[in-house]
Amino acid sequence: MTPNTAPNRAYLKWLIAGIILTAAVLLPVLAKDFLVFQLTLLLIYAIAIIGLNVLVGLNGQLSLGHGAFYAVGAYVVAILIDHYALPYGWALLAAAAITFAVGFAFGLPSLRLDGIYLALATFTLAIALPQILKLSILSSWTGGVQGISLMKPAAPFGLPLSDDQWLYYLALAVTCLVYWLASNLVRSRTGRAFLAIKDNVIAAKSMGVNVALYKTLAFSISAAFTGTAGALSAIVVQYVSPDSFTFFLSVALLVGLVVGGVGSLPGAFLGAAFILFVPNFSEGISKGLSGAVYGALLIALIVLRPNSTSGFKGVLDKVRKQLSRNRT
Amino acid sequence: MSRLLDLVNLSAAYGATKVLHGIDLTVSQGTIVSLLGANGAGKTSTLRAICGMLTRQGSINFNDKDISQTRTEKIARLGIGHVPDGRGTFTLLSVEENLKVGAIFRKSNADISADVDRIYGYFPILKKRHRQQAGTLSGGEQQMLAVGRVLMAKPKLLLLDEPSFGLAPQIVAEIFEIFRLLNQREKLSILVVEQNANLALDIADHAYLIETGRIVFSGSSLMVRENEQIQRAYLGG
Amino acid sequence: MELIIQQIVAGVATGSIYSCVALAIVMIYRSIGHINFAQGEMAMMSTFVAWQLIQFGVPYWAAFALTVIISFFGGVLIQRLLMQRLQQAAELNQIIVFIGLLLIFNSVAGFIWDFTVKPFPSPFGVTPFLGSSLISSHQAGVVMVVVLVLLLFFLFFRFTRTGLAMRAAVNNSSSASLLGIRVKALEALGWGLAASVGAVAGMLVAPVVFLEPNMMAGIVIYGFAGAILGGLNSLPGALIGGLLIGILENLVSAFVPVIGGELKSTIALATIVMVLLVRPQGLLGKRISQRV
Amino acid sequence: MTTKGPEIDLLRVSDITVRFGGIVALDGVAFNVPQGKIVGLIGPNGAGKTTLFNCLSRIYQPSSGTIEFDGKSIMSLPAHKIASLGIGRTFQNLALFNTATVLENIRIGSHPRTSSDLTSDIFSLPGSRRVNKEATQIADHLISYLDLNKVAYKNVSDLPFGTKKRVELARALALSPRLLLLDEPACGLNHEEVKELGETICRARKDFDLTILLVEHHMGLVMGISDRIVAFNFGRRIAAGTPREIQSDPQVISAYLGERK
Amino acid sequence: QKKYGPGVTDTEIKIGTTSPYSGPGSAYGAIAKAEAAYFKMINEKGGVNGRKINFISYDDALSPPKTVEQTRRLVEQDQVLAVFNAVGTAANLSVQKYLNGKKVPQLLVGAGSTRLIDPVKYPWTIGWQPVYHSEGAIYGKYILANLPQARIAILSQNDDFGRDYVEGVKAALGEKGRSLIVSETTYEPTDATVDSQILKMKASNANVLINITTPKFAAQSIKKVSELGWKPTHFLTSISISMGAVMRPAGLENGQGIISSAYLMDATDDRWRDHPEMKEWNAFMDKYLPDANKADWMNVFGYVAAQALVQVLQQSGNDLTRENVMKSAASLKDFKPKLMLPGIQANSSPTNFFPIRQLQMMRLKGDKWDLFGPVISSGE
Ligand SMILES: Nc1ncnc2c1ncn2[C@@H]1O[C@H](COP(=O)(O)OP(=O)(O)OP(=O)(O)O)[C@@H](O)[C@H]1O
Ligand SMILES: Nc1ncnc2c1ncn2[C@@H]1O[C@H](COP(=O)(O)OP(=O)(O)OP(=O)(O)O)[C@@H](O)[C@H]1O
Ligand SMILES: CC(C)C[C@H](N)C(=O)O
Ligand SMILES: [Mg+2]
Ligand SMILES: [Mg+2]
Repeated sequence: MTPNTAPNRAYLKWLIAGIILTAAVLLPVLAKDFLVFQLTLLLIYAIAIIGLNVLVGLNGQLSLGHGAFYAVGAYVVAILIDHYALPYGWALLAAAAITFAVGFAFGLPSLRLDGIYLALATFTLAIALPQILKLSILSSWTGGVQGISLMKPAAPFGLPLSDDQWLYYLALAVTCLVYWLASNLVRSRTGRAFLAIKDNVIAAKSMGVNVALYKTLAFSISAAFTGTAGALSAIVVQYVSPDSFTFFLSVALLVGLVVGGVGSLPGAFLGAAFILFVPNFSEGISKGLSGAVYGALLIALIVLRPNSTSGFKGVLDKVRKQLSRNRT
Repeated sequence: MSRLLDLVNLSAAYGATKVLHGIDLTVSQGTIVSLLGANGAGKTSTLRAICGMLTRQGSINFNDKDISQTRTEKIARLGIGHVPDGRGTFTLLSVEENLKVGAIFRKSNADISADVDRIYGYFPILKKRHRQQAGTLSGGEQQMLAVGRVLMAKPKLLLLDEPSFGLAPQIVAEIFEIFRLLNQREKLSILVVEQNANLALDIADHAYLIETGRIVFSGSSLMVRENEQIQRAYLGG
Repeated sequence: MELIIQQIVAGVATGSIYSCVALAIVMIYRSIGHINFAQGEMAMMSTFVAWQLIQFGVPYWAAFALTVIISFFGGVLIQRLLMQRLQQAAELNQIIVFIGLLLIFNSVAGFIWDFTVKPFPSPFGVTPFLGSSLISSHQAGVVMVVVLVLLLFFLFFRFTRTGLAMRAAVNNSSSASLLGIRVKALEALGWGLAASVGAVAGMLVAPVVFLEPNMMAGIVIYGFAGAILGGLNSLPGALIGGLLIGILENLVSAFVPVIGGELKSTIALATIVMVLLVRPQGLLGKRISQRV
Repeated sequence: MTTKGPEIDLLRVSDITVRFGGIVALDGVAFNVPQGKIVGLIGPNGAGKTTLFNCLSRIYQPSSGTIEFDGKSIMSLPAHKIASLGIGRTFQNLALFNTATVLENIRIGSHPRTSSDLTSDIFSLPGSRRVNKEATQIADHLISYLDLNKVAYKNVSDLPFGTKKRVELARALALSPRLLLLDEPACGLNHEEVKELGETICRARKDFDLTILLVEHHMGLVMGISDRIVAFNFGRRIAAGTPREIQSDPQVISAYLGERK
Repeated sequence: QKKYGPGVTDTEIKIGTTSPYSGPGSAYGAIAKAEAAYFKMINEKGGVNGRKINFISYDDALSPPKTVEQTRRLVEQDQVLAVFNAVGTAANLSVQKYLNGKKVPQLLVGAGSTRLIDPVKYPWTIGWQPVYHSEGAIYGKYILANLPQARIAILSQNDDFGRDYVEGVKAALGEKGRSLIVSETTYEPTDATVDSQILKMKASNANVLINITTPKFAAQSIKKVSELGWKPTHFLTSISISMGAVMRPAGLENGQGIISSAYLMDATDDRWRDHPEMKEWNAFMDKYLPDANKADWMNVFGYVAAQALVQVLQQSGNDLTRENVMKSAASLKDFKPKLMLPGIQANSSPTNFFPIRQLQMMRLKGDKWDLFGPVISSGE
């Protein structure tokens, strides 16, 4: 993606952002708790997808295993709260830090792999994690196959909010933070290095980009964002178990990414909405064939796209092209 | 002389962006025609349009057969060979396999291996590298391979998009000599796009000048050489 | 010691199944340049077709042949209706489409034939092979078939012009069509062939694991791993890769203390990744060197 | 030590050998590039010119030999350190960042010249903003310097070949190199464009006080602007000297230029 | 004296469930479908005390986060009176705190994990099927009593369901009995085969195999065991005893002598073909689930569970508050739904939230399960 386009688009951007944000803030007041809860999940998925986007969209590395980072984040929070009664605020921070480290540790070996080979490595991670979580020798921590259930935190300093509303605002705050960080990244020197690596590794090297360093960084940041999402999910869903983080979660995140548009930050919300609501929708159409309906919708969405860049990205690119035409 | 290739009011576009606006161009049987023009004028696009690689309007006659609706692979099999801009190497195949792909629709294996040797005769370095993964060849070597590959198909009409691209002076001279001989001996007709206009005009009977998708001048090579505007722009007269 | 031998033999037996799938995967990779994540479910679907035919009273071999043919056209159909439109779509989009196909096949199969396991006959029977009860005549037969199929495709790609054309088309479609190669037709052919190999794989797998819509889920993972371990562009690699994984997995579960049983697939896959770190192109894969 | 003057060699290449399997792409070549000069590097196709460039940018590891830049060996450096030494290059078959605009490509070029850490970038601290501004200034300057204003916001993939080459040049200049490696910059350009290119190169040498190593098959250009010329054949150095000397060198003529010129 | 909780009117009672209609657990989706069909039948017969059961089920793909979302949809959006017989232990655990917090009955859960049930801590969660733990115990006791020379190998699925069985077996074996276990292995539901596990167990030359697997792997292992020519005393769990879905696919000849236990009649066992309740069930299937596969034991599982719910609602009369429904669920007296084995009854009380505690042991003989011994009730 090209962050610096015609400057005259900047204020427009802010305007739209402002409107959306106020809407987001007012929503819980009007909506029922259940909807609020669903929207909270939407925000959480959006964060996870933004995380995946940092790796795939900005840096061009493929991951079929991001569900694993999501799971690590969730379990870190669950264990810290359940075993050490840590306040969930701190638990969240810890989760972010730990998943960052995990991402780094995993990013290092991945340096030698790319394309389908990296896909297999990350895929392995997705398969492995639930099994590790089940390990009987760890079950005193992880709760083994039973998982861990948590209590919902109530709104602090006697704020007049229901638990769901409070968690929504918490998630919203984190979302805004992550979104802000991600967009800073995109238009920073680091972001440019990511892009260079994505487009042409050899050229990137010759332009002085430390490929190893930036690839690993991309992995760490990506993992940290996705891990934070997982951490939030543990608090909101109040339950973690190996079954919660199967390979299908990783697939869902990837689907969300592509549907929303690879490389597009706003697209993350579209993608999140898709993976959250479309399954319910297709179930409504047919219980027996819900999977088929979902798959068909997915394919239709991709096929009916005129150009290869999907989701919001397609639209944004067009806008961008227009604007750049106007100036020439 | 009969007209082998005849473009009448040919327009073409990449998706939405139109780049050719009504080209008229003729290659007579057994002649060499050169297409001159500045960077971005539409030379490559013209050759691509002939081969159906972009959306076309107007008529394209090859051997008195309209091919303006025909698909690329069909056109190729009618006998139009195309040395594409950017060489089009099969990077994962070996050098020799690249040549064999060129001859994929020819019957006799004997003839094919004979022609492979012929190409190696033209470009000894390719023989040295015959088992190498073609993607690792040097730029010039890949250009030689592109020319060799298309010759393997034994086309009636040869479309050359900057055949001298990245070639050493000596080789450049050699391949143009080869084209001249093929044209004389085997009556191979050629439409050549070449930045080094001098070279092109040396072997061409006829030349066209294209600017932003339109033919702005055409005539015999001699006439073109006389035109001082062209001299300044393309021949450094 | 004796157990080691046993586990290795058993590993070969299971591995032969992985090889089957791996072969189908390599096949499609060779002909469209992508890994088809729906391969397993396609194979499962084909196997159900065969099962249905047998239920209708068609004799085994007839059903086998029919299924291979039907699957071929099924594959062609997918290319014609779907993949053709996605030729220049981004790789990720293609992956997503494959996932979509996977979901569709799985849920349709469940809808039509439900999720109870169904026995599927083996053409080779299940008598002990060479007196060893460790590997049944069926599994021996599987290895044989895999080797046979492998040989056929090896010859096809090496020595037929179509094979060469296919490799060219995958490598550089535009310049292939400039030489008169029908790229789309070849891609359709590739899908057809891959679907057929998949069908064979499915029909050989089913007697061991029983037929049901999720039959392939567990196997296809190792199929992919096997294909990649062997080297995606190498057909013999698929065989070796598949077998190695089968053996590896068994040895791990049998001999790694404590966690061996619970983590056998994890350890197996992790080992493969280690191998790839040392040899990124896979065991028999040809090194593709980039240059500028 | 960037004191001007022909006597200092900015680049010293001594008996570099590169093998690919059986092929010997470079066979003990040696030559020097004096500070501030333009040295032309010519030779038949497959002589090893680009391979040498790839050794200089540490993409290929020679099996023997040493390369010294500014008196220090670069043989132990990773590829990405080369740019920060001040060695910039263009590629024979274009290696642009195709999903990005012209401006963005050039800003990336300034990477080694600027520095920023993850925290300041991700939190968009003043440091990061300063770096962005700096990168943009550099890019804007080069865009007008190489007359790319019209296409600044275009995606590089939509540009005609000649323009792409100019973008690559701009990107290489963005890291303010002391040594510039140009691999067939004139290839694909017509007569007039080659003339302009020649002028641009000479102008750039003055304005950015560059030393230039130029690989080119366009004799008009090499002979026109090079101070010295080195000729390769089959990975060996067959001649070195002034353009005049080279043009009349029998070996060069038979191996490269050809009789009828 | 009519008292209604949420989702209840004079004409209908809203009941909800979550069920894996998609994803890897799809096999269990059949349970809710059978239940829906049963309620349809009840409604056509006039419903429960004149009120029709409005049965709402949502897909949770057996994924806890989805279960939470869908359960909240049921409770907060659809305002169901109670959640009923959701399948899977993890699924039920994931919503247990929520439902108990909101005082919504979590009726007759569709999983046999002991951890789910605790009348004191979770007064709104009551079980149904025999817990895996006590079934395991039954086999343990049987071995102690009848197979003194046993060298036991245990194969179990690596999830709650497997773990519970194993713990049950061990509990029954006790300290000394535990030393009889010579080999213990697990498999993942995602594994391709269990061949290597079985080899390993055979190599431990065990003479008793306790086979704690779901139907597919049960069929696989029965076949493999006989292929290997291994002849242990073979125990199988009650969720994998279907003639049609396990034994016949595995090959009856391979399964001879296998010991298991049951609390339901097997629709695919000829023994019951002419039993009036089975005839009734067949008629029901033909009318309300014509496309379903009668060999699928889930259809019986759902049919029986559905009867239990109807019983609970009937007992509640016109006081259909959540409290009272919970109370009647906790006061089943010798309730014998159709297709439950003769002699087995469901009983519950404020202190006993395990309604079915009895099992009938049986042995495969020819093409029938031979019931033997008395109906065993577990101590819990
Ligand atoms: N793939 C493409 N998509 C859109 N526009 C294109 C594409 N390729 C070329 N163009 C445009 O079409 C016009 C003609 O391009 P073309 O390549 O035919 O010129 P040319 O004469 O071959 O120039 P060159 O000397 O660079 O080869 C140019 O303006 C170019 O920008
Ligand atoms: N990665 C590689 N693997 C195998 N051979 C290679 C590789 N890279 C280069 N070669 C061979 O080494 C020789 C030198 O290649 P190089 O690209 O340096 O030639 P060059 O002088 O740049 O030629 P040109 O003028 O055509 O660009 C060529 O014959 C090429 O085939
Ligand atoms: C009876 C079945 C629903 C058991 C299921 N395997 C469970 O998770 O408990
Ligand atoms: Mg061109
Ligand atoms: Mg070169």
